[in-house]
Amino acid sequence: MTERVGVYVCHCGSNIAGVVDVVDVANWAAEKLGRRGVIIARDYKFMCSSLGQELIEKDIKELGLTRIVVAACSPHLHEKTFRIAAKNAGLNPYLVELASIREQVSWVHTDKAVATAKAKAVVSGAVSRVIENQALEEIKVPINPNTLIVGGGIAGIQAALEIANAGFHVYLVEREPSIGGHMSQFDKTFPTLDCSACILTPRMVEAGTHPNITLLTWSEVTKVTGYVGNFNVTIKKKARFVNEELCTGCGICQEKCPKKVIDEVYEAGLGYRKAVYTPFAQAVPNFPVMDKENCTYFIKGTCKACEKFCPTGAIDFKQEDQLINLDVGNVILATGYDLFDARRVRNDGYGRLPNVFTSLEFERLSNAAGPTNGNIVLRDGKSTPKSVGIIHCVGSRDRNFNNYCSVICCMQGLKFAHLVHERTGATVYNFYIDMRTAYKAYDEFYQRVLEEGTLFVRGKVAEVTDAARNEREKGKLIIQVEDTLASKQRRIPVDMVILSSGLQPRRDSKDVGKLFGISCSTDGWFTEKHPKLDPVATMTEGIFIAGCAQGPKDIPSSVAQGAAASARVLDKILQKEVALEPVRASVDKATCSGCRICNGLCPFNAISFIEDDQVTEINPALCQGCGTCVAACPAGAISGTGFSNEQIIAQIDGLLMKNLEMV
Amino acid sequence: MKPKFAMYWAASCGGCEIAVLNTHEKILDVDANFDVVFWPVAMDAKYKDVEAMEDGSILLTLFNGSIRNDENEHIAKLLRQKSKILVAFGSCACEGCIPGLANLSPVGDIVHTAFNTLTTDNPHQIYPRTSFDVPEGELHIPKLEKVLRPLDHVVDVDYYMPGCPPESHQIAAVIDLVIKVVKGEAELPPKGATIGVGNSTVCDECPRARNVKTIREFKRIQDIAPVDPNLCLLEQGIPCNGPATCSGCNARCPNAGAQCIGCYGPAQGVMDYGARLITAFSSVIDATEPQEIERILDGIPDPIGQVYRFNLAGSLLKANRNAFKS
Amino acid sequence: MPQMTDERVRAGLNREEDLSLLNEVSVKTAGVSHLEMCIQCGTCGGSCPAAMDMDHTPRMLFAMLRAGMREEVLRSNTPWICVSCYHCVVRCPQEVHIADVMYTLKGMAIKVKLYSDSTAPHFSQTFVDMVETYGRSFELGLASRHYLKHFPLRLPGIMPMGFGMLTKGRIDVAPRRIKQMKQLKAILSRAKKLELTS
Amino acid sequence: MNKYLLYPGCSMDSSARAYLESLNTILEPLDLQLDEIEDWNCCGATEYLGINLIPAYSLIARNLALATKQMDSVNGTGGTRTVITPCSACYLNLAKADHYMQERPALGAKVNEALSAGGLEYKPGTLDVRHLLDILVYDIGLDAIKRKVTRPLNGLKVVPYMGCMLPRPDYKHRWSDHEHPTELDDLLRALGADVIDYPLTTECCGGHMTQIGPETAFELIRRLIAGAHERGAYLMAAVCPMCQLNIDAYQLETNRFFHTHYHMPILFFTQLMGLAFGREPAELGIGAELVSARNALAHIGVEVPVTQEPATPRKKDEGLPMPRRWTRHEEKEAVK
Amino acid sequence: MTHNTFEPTIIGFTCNWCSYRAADLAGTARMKYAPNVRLIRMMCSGRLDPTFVLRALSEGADGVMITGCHPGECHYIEQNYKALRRYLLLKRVLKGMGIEPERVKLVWASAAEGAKFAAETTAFVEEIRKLGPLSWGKDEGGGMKDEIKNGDSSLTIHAERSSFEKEVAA
Repeated sequence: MTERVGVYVCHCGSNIAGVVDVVDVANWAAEKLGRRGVIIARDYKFMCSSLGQELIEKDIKELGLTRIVVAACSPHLHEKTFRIAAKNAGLNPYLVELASIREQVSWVHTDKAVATAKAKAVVSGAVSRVIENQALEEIKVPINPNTLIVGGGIAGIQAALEIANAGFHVYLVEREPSIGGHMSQFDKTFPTLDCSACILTPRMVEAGTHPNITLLTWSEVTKVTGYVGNFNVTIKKKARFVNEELCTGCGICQEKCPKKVIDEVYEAGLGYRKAVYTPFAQAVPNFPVMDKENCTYFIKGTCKACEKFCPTGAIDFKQEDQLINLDVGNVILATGYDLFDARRVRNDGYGRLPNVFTSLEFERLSNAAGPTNGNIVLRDGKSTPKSVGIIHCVGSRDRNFNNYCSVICCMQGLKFAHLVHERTGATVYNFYIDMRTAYKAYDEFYQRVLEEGTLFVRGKVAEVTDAARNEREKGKLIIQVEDTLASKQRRIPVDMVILSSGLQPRRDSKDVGKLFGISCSTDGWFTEKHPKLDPVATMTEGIFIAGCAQGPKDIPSSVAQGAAASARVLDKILQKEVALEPVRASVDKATCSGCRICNGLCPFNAISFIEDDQVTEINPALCQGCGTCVAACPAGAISGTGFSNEQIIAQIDGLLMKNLEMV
Repeated sequence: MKPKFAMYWAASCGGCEIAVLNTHEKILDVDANFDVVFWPVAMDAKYKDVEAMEDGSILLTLFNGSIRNDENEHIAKLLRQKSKILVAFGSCACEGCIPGLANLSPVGDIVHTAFNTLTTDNPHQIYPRTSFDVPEGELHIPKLEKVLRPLDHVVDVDYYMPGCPPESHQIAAVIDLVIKVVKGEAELPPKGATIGVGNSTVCDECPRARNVKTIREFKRIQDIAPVDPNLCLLEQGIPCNGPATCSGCNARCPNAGAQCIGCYGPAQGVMDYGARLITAFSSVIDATEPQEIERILDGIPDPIGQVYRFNLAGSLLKANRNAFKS
Repeated sequence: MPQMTDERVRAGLNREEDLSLLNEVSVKTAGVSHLEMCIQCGTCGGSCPAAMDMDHTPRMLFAMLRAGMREEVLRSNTPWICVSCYHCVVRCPQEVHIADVMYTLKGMAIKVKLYSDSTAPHFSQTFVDMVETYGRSFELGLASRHYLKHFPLRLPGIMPMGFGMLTKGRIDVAPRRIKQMKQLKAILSRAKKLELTS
Repeated sequence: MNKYLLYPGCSMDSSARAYLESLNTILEPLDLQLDEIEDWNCCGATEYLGINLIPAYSLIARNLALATKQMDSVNGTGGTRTVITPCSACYLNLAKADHYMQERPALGAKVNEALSAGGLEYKPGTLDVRHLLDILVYDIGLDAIKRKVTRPLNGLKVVPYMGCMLPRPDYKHRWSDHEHPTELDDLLRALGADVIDYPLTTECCGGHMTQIGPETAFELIRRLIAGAHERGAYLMAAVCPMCQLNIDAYQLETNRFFHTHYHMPILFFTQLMGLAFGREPAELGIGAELVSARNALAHIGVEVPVTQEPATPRKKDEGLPMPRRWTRHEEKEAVK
Repeated sequence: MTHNTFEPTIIGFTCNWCSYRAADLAGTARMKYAPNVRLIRMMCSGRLDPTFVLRALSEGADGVMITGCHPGECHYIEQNYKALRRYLLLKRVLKGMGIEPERVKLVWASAAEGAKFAAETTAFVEEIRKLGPLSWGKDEGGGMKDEIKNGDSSLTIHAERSSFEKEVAA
């Protein structure tokens, strides 16, 4: 049967028509591609508009079109739109092809003749290909209503509570001994100066006691298989050496433990903890964990003070790591951020000059529950600074480190200025490149800090040094900077420097992304499906992201994203089943020789070998449609729907305008 | 009147002709059922006799050999005109076969090699000419073309029967089929089909055990001792062409302890034989680092000869570019 | 990129209201200058050990470049004060090749003779003359020519130093020459021609 | 035998003769062979670049082109593919020409066109330009150097002075840091010296400003000398002829300018190596410095065992812990 | 631009998850690159059958660009390695066919690397331009059945001059 092809060339306003002569492309397609089956070619201002779609539907019905080519934007944007239009008109949606002449032509080229010629080639390729398309049906699979949330910071907690409250079960996995994340380390939150613990702790307790939430702290996901609706995850629950059934969280073990270690995580290296510890008083769950590396018993074989004093016999030195296997339908990754390591900015002196602190150190310093009980003091542990410099953009907006703006540092710097001022009365300088306080009530806070008398110097700090040039500088930290508003280099001696360090992706974000099959931006943040319209979904169906794992953000945004991700998950759960793209490989058993070349190629275990028949088989539910086996089969016995050999060869020929009837 | 039969030998070794004779008593069926009108190796006939025949008067022509010179081309066109069913018979006619490897060199180089290398005693540097005057008149020998072509590059072909040569039992089966068709007892396969073959690849008929393959090294068969007689040769690191080669030969070579070299050509529907082998061999390599992959690939010292031994002229790229440009 | 004609480039005095000055400097700078990427953060001005003697900080100079203030930029002493310590270069968050831009500006200023103090340009030129004559630098010749011209009053002050250097054998009294001076001259003369056509 | 090509630079024959003499004494003990590039010319210092672009780079590239002729064709990697320079300014110029000829192929093409007038050619990336200190620390190794020490410099309080053009811009990431590199510290420590933490180690010596803007230069020199003096140094160790010259020869003028009385000798690090290897001062060009190192060196040989004090003395338990020191591995990871 | 300037035609195979999105990103960011590459979307670089490359080269393409996710970042975990292996063997075969192996290039580009995609495309076009057309020569002798296509002259693409070229000319 000869196919009847309709070609629709979109102007996209001037987005395409400004560079490509769309009328010429449509006329050309009608004239030159006629013998390939094009019976109608039209151009239209906005094909994706309802009028544009109706145009196609009408032609399908009235002209009996059997194939549709829409030359417009990227298929990632509107393929679905036109497939639905075709479906509405009674045509199988997979008989539609998009020719991308916007992202790949009009937006990237400037010469009109060149762009028009390329658009014709792209249309020619799509027409050739669409003729080889086959009618396909979506594959429907049921959705497991359980959800896995990775990361128990504020974003993960929020998402977990939303889903649990809606009546579905959540597994909340956290790497550290307690949920709470970075927010639990903070003293005050900007711009309202709420006490961080006061607003966070109730949420943590709610998550810890919710009947629909299973907390898996001190645990990590190690393996993920399956696909949307049907993931199978393996979780490593690290040995706590504390029996959770017996432990009452009384804290005697910590008290009696003789081994003191610097707490690099919760106290940001500024305070101490024991070898057996709960990271902080309000930890959820409140069971301690034992740090095997530092525990005297594990090192020397004696001690066991904790065991001796534990009133319930909960200490269990024989505990081992446990692997837990779970079936879940959807996943939310809320794995958060790492603080930029300020030691990398050598000129700021962190790690070399004692009285240079990072933002997280300062949070602990100013926290009433912190190592100094909230006293803002120098590294000697007692002197109160008389002057403090707060440096913005440390490690951010800098091609030597991280290119991006870390979003929170300006507000954080202002918060620090306020706290220092309030608690010590010291003179405070803020060194900034640009003040970015664009959010509700943020600029008002800036005004307030100005009012308090904080000094602002516009200039990126060149260097913090202890090399004094004169008496005034002796014994101080000197901040050398160009005051760009005064156009003068200044050297400002202070007692304490606080670095408003930027945020960066978790060190293992690429590995985690790989584990869950999602990609990271070049910076390392998880990539969302669409930066504006789909910020919590990912390219992988059923995997969602929330909080700083997606990019730097403050607490309100993290909470909003956690809630948004949970809404997307609930939407999936309530649909009960999900339609999968019918892009699948299958084996023609008659022509399969059983050579087993393809057998080792599938990472999803969709390929199996039937010994009895000596042929290979592909499980369509496990197949992800990558097509590697199709390309590999030496007998040509494997075919792939949606991206068949015939389709691709036809597209190659079409793009090269092979066999084009020349007049 | 019996239907007419013809067979022709163009650029090829002649093995195909022997293979037909090798069908033993089946050859008598040919004689019984057909009137052999043109078969230079078996009987005397002149081109002008064929030229005089009515168009389409020969029912079946088995054309073996590829098109190397203008004479081959002339006869191919002539036989096409006179035949109802034209079969590309044997690997040369189907896809160029071993003579097709000459497409790796410009024709001048080939002639030079033939007439002026160590193995040739040609003290007077005599090279053939396409025409030569003798007292009796002007003599002609055929002119070599730039590249060798399979039959279907020159004329329309009805069926393909691969093999170097086609297996006798397959020839017999085809003869039986045609006889049945003549008698109205069977129908011809669709035009363009490959006949006298199985519907899968050599592995299908190979008795050796097969597993999931991971190759860390390719080796020539003579460099492996001992070769496991019961295990897939490819799994032993021997680049065996079986996985990509059309079945029909009963896995003759692997059965005899040698790797398949691919004379039966690609499986049906495959566009390029070499591409199938490229993808087959590279798919089972167990390495991810480019240097390591390259090291393993070094074990296939002659990639072209390995993947296109029988198919170069019929491949998508058809020849070395320098041969075309010459 | 706006087209620059040779005449306009050589005249060097045109005030451009667009980015042509910035672009010109970029094109004449050895590597990829990234000058257009400057965010005016002041890291360079803050880092500079000699900023106190500059009439514009490097940051300010780049703002002026962007504003097309050709004459003011070329007249600025900033490039001449630059000590090439590269502190600003490694710290610049936008990877602007500041030190190389300074070399470019010096070259441009010399071509149109726009500088307020001739000491530095003359020193450079004297040095280059020595190298072009001998293939090696010649400190005594350089210093004596330079000091006589620009710092005659400093001479008594540095005499003890010069004497010390001489007696301790740290100054050659005669220049050293390379063997293939002819070859070097050919290279430099070709290079100078290429410089003009670029 | 570690074989390298040597680009000495003009100063090594004149004002920094002591550098060359002392360098020559350490070659044999360290099994080093340096082949001088034949007929090398001046690199143009910081002057030529400020006048003409193409001629300046052609001037530099002539040296690179000459050096390729002396490359060992058999040993194509490392070894004689490496040009070493003892002068930081020469090092930067040579490295820079190689770098920019690659980064900007148009520049590379023009430079080669100029070179062709002299029958020469340089393919960027052919050579590896490195500084002497880099070779000693990373190729020869501190352990090998330590083994050759016969007269440890115990008690010699020295500030390591790297200067600016060596650690910056550091096109090939050779140094541990742009701001506070430790290579020179480590090397001097290997000689047994009492190395003082010197935050000014990569500050500028004033460069050519001593010639064209002396007041600017005097201030830079003052900062360095004052910094060394305040930290109790007996002398400074230099890795560059220009640094040594500015701090040594212009110290008197600087003192006069600021009405100060500093006496801060500065020696080349190779001179200190020679001493530690047991050579006599006279062989090492010691005495050629204008600010005499005699008193400073009097400390050597006097047996005064030195115990190192912690960098930041703190009372236990009272203060807050400092950030954990990076391990080498962590540091590398972080920079990656 | 003179009319006899050779403008290569290049077929690009892109992965749905990374390089095709990189191309989209280049578009969204309005980055300009050489217009000579025409893209085909596949689900994965692992889908790349060497036949596709041979087909493109035999049907008139002067070069083929294969793009996929960076090693270790494949959406399908590890299939890009398979593309890498095929590519390396394919290049060896092409070399034997008298075709410069540089006419086929494998580029890793993540979805975030629009700029890299644009730059690599332009660079590849320049490389192919230097190599000249993949001419099989006119086959006067007997002619091949499939006439080698020489391009529709009305569709000859005039590339914009790359910025690099401008720089050299400057």
